Amino acid sequence: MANSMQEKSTPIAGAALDLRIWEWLVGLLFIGLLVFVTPIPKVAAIGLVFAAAVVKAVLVVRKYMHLAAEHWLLYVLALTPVVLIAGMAIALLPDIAFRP
Amino acid sequence: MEAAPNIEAVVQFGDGDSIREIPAARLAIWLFLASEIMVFGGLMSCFMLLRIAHGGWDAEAAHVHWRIGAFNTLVLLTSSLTMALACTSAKERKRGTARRLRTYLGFTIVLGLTFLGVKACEYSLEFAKGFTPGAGLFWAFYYTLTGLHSLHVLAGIILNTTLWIAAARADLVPVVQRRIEYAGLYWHFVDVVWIFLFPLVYLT
Amino acid sequence: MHWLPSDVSTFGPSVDHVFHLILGIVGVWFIAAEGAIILFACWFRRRPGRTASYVSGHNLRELAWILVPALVVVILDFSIDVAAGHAWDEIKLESPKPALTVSVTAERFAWIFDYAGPDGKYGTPDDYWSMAKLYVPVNQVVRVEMRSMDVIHSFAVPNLRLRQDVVPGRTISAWFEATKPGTYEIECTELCGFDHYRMQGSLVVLSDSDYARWQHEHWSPIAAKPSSAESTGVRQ
Amino acid sequence: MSQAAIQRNVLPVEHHEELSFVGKYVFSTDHKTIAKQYLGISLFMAIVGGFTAYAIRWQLAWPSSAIPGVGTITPDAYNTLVTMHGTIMVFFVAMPFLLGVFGNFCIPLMIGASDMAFPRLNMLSVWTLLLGALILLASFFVPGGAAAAGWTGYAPLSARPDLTPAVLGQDMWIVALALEFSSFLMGGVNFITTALNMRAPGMGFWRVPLLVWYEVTASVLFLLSVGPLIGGAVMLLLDRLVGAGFFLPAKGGDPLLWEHLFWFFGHPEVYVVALPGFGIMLEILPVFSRKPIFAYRALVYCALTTTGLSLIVWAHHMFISGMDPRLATPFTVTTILISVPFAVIVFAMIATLWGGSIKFDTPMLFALGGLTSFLLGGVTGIFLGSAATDIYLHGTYFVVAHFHYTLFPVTFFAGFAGLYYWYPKMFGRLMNETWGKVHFWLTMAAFQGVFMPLFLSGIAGTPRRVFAPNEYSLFKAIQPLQVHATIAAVILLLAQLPFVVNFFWSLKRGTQAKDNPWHANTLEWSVSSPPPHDNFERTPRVRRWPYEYSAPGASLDWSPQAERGDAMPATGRH
Repeated sequence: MANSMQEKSTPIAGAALDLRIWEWLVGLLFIGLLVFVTPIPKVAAIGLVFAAAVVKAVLVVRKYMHLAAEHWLLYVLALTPVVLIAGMAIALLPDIAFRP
Repeated sequence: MEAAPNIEAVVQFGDGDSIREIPAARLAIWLFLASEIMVFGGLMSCFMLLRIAHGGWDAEAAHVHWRIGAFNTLVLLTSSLTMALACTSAKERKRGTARRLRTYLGFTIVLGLTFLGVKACEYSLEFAKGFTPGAGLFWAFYYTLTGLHSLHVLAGIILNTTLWIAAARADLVPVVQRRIEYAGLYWHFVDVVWIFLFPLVYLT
Repeated sequence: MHWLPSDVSTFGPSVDHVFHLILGIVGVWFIAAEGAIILFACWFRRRPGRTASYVSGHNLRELAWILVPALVVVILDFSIDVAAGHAWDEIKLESPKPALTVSVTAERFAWIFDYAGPDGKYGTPDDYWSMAKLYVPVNQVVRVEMRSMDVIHSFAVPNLRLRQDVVPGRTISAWFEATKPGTYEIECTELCGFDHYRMQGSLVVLSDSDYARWQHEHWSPIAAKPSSAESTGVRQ
Repeated sequence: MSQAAIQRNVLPVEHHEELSFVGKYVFSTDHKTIAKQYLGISLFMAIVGGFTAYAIRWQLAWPSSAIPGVGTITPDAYNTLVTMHGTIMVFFVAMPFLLGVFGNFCIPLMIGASDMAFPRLNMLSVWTLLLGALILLASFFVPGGAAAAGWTGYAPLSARPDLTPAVLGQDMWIVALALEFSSFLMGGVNFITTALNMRAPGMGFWRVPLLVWYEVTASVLFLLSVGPLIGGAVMLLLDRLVGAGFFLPAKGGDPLLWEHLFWFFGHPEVYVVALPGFGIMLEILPVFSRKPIFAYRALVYCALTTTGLSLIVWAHHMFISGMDPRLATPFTVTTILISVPFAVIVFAMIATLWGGSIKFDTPMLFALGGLTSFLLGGVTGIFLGSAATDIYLHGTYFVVAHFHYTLFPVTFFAGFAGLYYWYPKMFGRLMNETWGKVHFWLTMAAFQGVFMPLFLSGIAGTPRRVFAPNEYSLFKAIQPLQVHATIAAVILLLAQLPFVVNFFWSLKRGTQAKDNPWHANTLEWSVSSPPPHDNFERTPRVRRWPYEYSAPGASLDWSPQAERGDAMPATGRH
């Protein structure tokens, strides 16, 4: 049911779509590696590498795990923990990361 | 909010809440994955926080084999592709579906095993250099994070293998077609975890 | 209130004030709620020939019966937050300039207090250290810099309304100003193992003259020779 | 779901009697049997936990004397006792009792489902819990004894094998907790999926009984909060086994990290236990006051608000832990804000009594006892939630009294209320009323007698987890408070004997229960007592909300959810 909706919404679908997504993933992987090997400021490098990682994750989750075609509740289920973890990490910054 | 209930309408249209239309197993898997995100997310945040506290651990991080890690990432991404192809073929209702499904699942299993094999070699290389889990916080985190992830990969391989065996029996193919979606969700999640672990451990 | 131990610190009153503020607020609510439950239980007990009334609390008029009290609760909550916030800042955030700084080392199962001695420098021969007894002058701001050698301990002086965990790997400081000479109990209030309950010390608050005498008797008179190695005062 | 179907196909109802004892009671996938298995585990662990409580109390009252039935104990043994008492009571009594028993038994019945969504997963949960419980109990008998680092397991005390005698015991403690967590993760997934997915036709969200709402929100909360601690447990175990050093400053680790991970779960855990307890009380109050629950929807929103808020208050356990003092006030605000949803819940319960026709059967007595006792636990939380007073009260008996006044009422008062209330549905017979009332009044009186004195001794400053409070000059004078608490504690434990006798006696001799002995509306009362294997002969059609009592124009003063009837229009919006 999920996939049928997807087929309507996107021009390519099924195996072709899976393949296209994979091409993107590999491309992003190599972009990340490229950023890693090129001598640019560490902060910028980390930022770019993780940006690529986030895009990869979003692609996998939305297409391979077809969250793109799912009920809003599953979005909530997937995002709530991410938000919580981010909040916890931020709350812990002063104690653990920048401890006296 | 529910409108004034005309009982029969309610009975027919499931009270207008669409949530019960989500297949129970899919809902359960996503709930399970949510808790998994908290586990891995928690560990990763601990790693990042202590890493900041210790000024980056660049010296230690220089010792991990990022090329091997990159190769493993490629392996896992590809296994995600074969898994996705297996799920896609499971949805189509034409001849040879079962065969294609088994082929793709087989590839996924082999790629998963490759990942574990490569990881094992990597571990042995690091052990050889004396970088054991007790050799400092960075290595403790390295082994905890990648080890826990590898255990998840192993679980995924076992799950996929049971489906692969079941798919050989014509009478079980429908069951496999139904259940492979859930195995796929789990496998892709394990892939997503690695997508973040790789830069976190190898590229920073 | 007499059930709290006597208070001998400058910030004690603010803690006690918050305590009594909360006691007053929640006391009233507690008695009101319990009273309501008991009264209703008696009034509306089952009696022959009387049926219950149908009140579902679905229109705002009925809901008001619980929403208005809830709103009052919110307001009172914030009043507590403000009072508590002020007291907290006074005790834990705004530490005044100390007249005396003592380095406290918590070690299973003992408190060790290091004084820098006459020269005011640690790691010099004239350092003075005392086991389990913390001598301080009255009406002087004392700063304690606390370290732990092993596990988490907690430096607690009920009479000072002061408590601070001592975490290994960190130097955590606290301050207090004792207002009354006397000897007060120091406890460890974080489970630290076998003899946790015996990990006690005493805070000896001395009048200025007594403190001077104590200093004269115990602090070694030899002049501080400048030492290059300024240790942090941690006992190894 | 599919397993359930298969299950039904291979074991038609009439074959159940022929099933072997093992097949029927041991490896059962029936949620009702599994609920009874949880009941067995939790009550047995409650006996163990109660015994530790007895030993602790005796030691505190008469530190120099030998404990009858135990003998003289070392300070290490005392630390073991307090550690295991906390661990057992929170993780192996409160959770299985409130979630395992009532969640399993009530959720499918109340929403009109034939079983849980995943019966086999359900069976796996209970067996995982049992394994954890056995490992925890076994740790008492390994060399070095059981864990002795406090139920909070603060590092480094828990992270270094050389600091407590419990070397293997502490490892087993971690493993047992890991198993308990995974058990309730599986259970929680099952609860949530079942409640969202398997509601009978007509059972819209606004017709779901509050107990189901509260069990599900509790499960969601557990699911969202326990993850980091599972990671933390792995780290702690590695600290102990390979000296990884995550929490050891000597190796660059940080003890505060464990405290944060523990309390990020530890505080929500309180609500994971409290919400189901309140759910039970909220089910029982309307039935015995023959009135609709007051402000049903508000109560649902309160559960959701509490769930959300409880995830951002954890650091109030750490005000004086050495964490950044600037964090204290924000966490004070969020903490004290939780009093609002709980105040609304309490007000709604009180409002439900107003204008009712209240019958004081044992379940109602326990529900009211739970409410009145919890109130004190709730309000004393404000003292500890506000950073300034926490400086003074933290780590004293005030804390002990406070959390016993919150957890005991929701676990035992609400739990017993639920047990007396659903016992006829579980076992087909009613428990004896007279002995039930005796049980209640003794428990009520003794409970207050134990923990009231501890509030006073806490306000006086007595530190908790001390082997001998009379060793402190400051507290010698108030030692009588400890003695008082101990005498009351012994009475409290003895007061449970009437219950135990009543429970087993009623199994065989209790009066046969009709389908709906309390004249309640929820679906479980529309089937036989005990219900058949698949609960409902035919899927019920739900026609109204669960709290339609004394509806104007109705012929009876209750209107079961699935019954056609006159009371419908009165509550059109339900």
